[in-house]
Amino acid sequence: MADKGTQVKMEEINAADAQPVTILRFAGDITSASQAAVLGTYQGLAETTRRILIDFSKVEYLNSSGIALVIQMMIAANKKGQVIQSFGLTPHFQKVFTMVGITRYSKLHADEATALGAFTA
Amino acid sequence: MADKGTQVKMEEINAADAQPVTILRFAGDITSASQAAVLGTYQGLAETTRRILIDFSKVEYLNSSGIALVIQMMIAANKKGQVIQSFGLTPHFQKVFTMVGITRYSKLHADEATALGAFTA
Amino acid sequence: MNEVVPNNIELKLPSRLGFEKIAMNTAASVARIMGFPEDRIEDLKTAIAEACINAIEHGNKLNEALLVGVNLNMTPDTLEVRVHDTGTGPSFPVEVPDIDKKMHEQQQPRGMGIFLIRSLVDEAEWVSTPGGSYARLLIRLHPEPIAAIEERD
Amino acid sequence: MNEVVPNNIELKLPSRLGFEKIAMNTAASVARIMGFPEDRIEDLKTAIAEACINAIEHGNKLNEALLVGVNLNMTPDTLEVRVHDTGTGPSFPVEVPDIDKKMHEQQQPRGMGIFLIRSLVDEAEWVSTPGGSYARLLIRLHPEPIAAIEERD
Ligand SMILES: Nc1ncnc2c1ncn2[C@@H]1O[C@H](COP(=O)(O)OP(=O)(O)O)[C@@H](O)[C@H]1O
Ligand SMILES: Nc1ncnc2c1ncn2[C@@H]1O[C@H](COP(=O)(O)OP(=O)(O)O)[C@@H](O)[C@H]1O
Repeated sequence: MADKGTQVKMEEINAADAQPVTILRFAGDITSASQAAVLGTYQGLAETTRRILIDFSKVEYLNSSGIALVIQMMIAANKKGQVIQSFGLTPHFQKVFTMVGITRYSKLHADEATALGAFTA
Repeated sequence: MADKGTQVKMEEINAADAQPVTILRFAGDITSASQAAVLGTYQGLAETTRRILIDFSKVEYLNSSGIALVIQMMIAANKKGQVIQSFGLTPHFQKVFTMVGITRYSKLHADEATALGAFTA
Repeated sequence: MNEVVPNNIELKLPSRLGFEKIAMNTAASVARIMGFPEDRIEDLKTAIAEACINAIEHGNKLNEALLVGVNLNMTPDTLEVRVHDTGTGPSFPVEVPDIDKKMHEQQQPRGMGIFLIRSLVDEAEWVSTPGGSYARLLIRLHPEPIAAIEERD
Repeated sequence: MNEVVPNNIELKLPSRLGFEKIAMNTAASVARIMGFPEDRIEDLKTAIAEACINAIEHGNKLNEALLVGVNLNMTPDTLEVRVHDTGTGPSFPVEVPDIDKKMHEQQQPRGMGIFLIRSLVDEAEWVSTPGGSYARLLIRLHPEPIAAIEERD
């Protein structure tokens, strides 16, 4: 009886200034069951990682426990001086992230290009 | 407590051979509550109507009572020598229409252009 | 963990046409959690909608004060759905829909629900009980592959 | 037609994390039939999911043999949802989430469910009863327009 769970794909690209950006593309659900997919994936990133782009566009269901994992990732990134940009949240979850205050620490962008551009702005 | 119900839009266009085609674009649900939208709309068509194109692409929910209304429209059209082509059914409802045998009396096309072309083929 | 009904989901609806969509979407959600492919979920949705419509219309005779009960029972390999009403159930045999007869007005245009249910699920049966009747539908997560069936020929 | 519960829909789920999605989709289906706009349905979905997660996790302590009951009551203007568990309910006040505290690890990252429920629905309350506890959420089909509220200032 297996739910699709959380899927995550990692990609490395370069921003306009030729500096690398690590993209984490999430799909499926982000819930309390997503610890490994969110924090495990984050912890597996190279120590040299400075820029992280989160793609939420394929996420179907997100709850407060999932948002807590995103916050934990943001805390860890903050400590290492990494910058996180994200995009692809539905208008509803943009609203929820704003209610919770996440937007004060990481901007939500309309699309991938804008989010990527924000690293070099 | 109002459901969106059945919506229907009527359009008149000309096929490649310059003969008129009446398009009925359904949206929402087609159920036992759709009698007026399906049969009423059909009965309101001009007596001169020879070709009817049914657009199912915006239909969200279709049940056996709704399919029965489509069959009633086909019976009436058959009597008047009118030709019906249709398109826009999801793969699931293409299967259902095929199970029920409707496809033996009215072809289901992949898209509007193909369905329109079938009048002059 | 516990053998007592932990895989049973229950839904109760007043007998109002249109409410079959609620049962349909509840069941779709359960089937999605179980990992059924989307085309199979579509089959299940139509089958459950038709069973609910029959329960509302024929079983409970559109009396909104009578409830339709939908039971969803999950096993690792199957989803079994029971749609309960307070009536006596269909009397078999029911006429099989015949599109030629329908088009020639030798058969009423309706009468496709039971046929569709039977065509769309892996098992279907109708059971009358002292307190009412129910349709039992079952879909399998791993249906016997066609090759295995062909080999038996 | 009949005054007795014809507008009440009931759903019962085993207490398993993930099953809140079933309640969420059942409620969304009801709200859609009632004519709620899609953004309001999204609000309701998140609120109900959070209430169910709390009922599963805190109320029924993840014991799958205990059921979560979801009652959906429709009136012409409102949808009222009660999410029942067998626990004693939250003890108020609950800490309001503060992102600055969370980011500085002065508050645990979790603890946003009740805050989100309150923010997303028109009314929310938590009630303890002898047999358990429930969260009661209400959304209005025609909420008082902002202009009307501003006029009162
Ligand atoms: N739950 C039920 N209770 C009583 N009779 C039923 C029930 N379901 C089906 N029937 C009977 O079986 C017949 C065939 O049902 P169905 O194939 O669904 O077509 P339709 O509902 O369009 O008539 C119905 O007309 C009805 O007489
Ligand atoms: N149904 C419930 N039964 C018992 N306690 C609850 C219930 N719902 C919430 N609580 C309590 O309220 C606290 C805050 O809940 P919430 O804001 O949803 O955040 P979280 O569940 O992430 O802790 C929970 O930690 C729990 O102690």
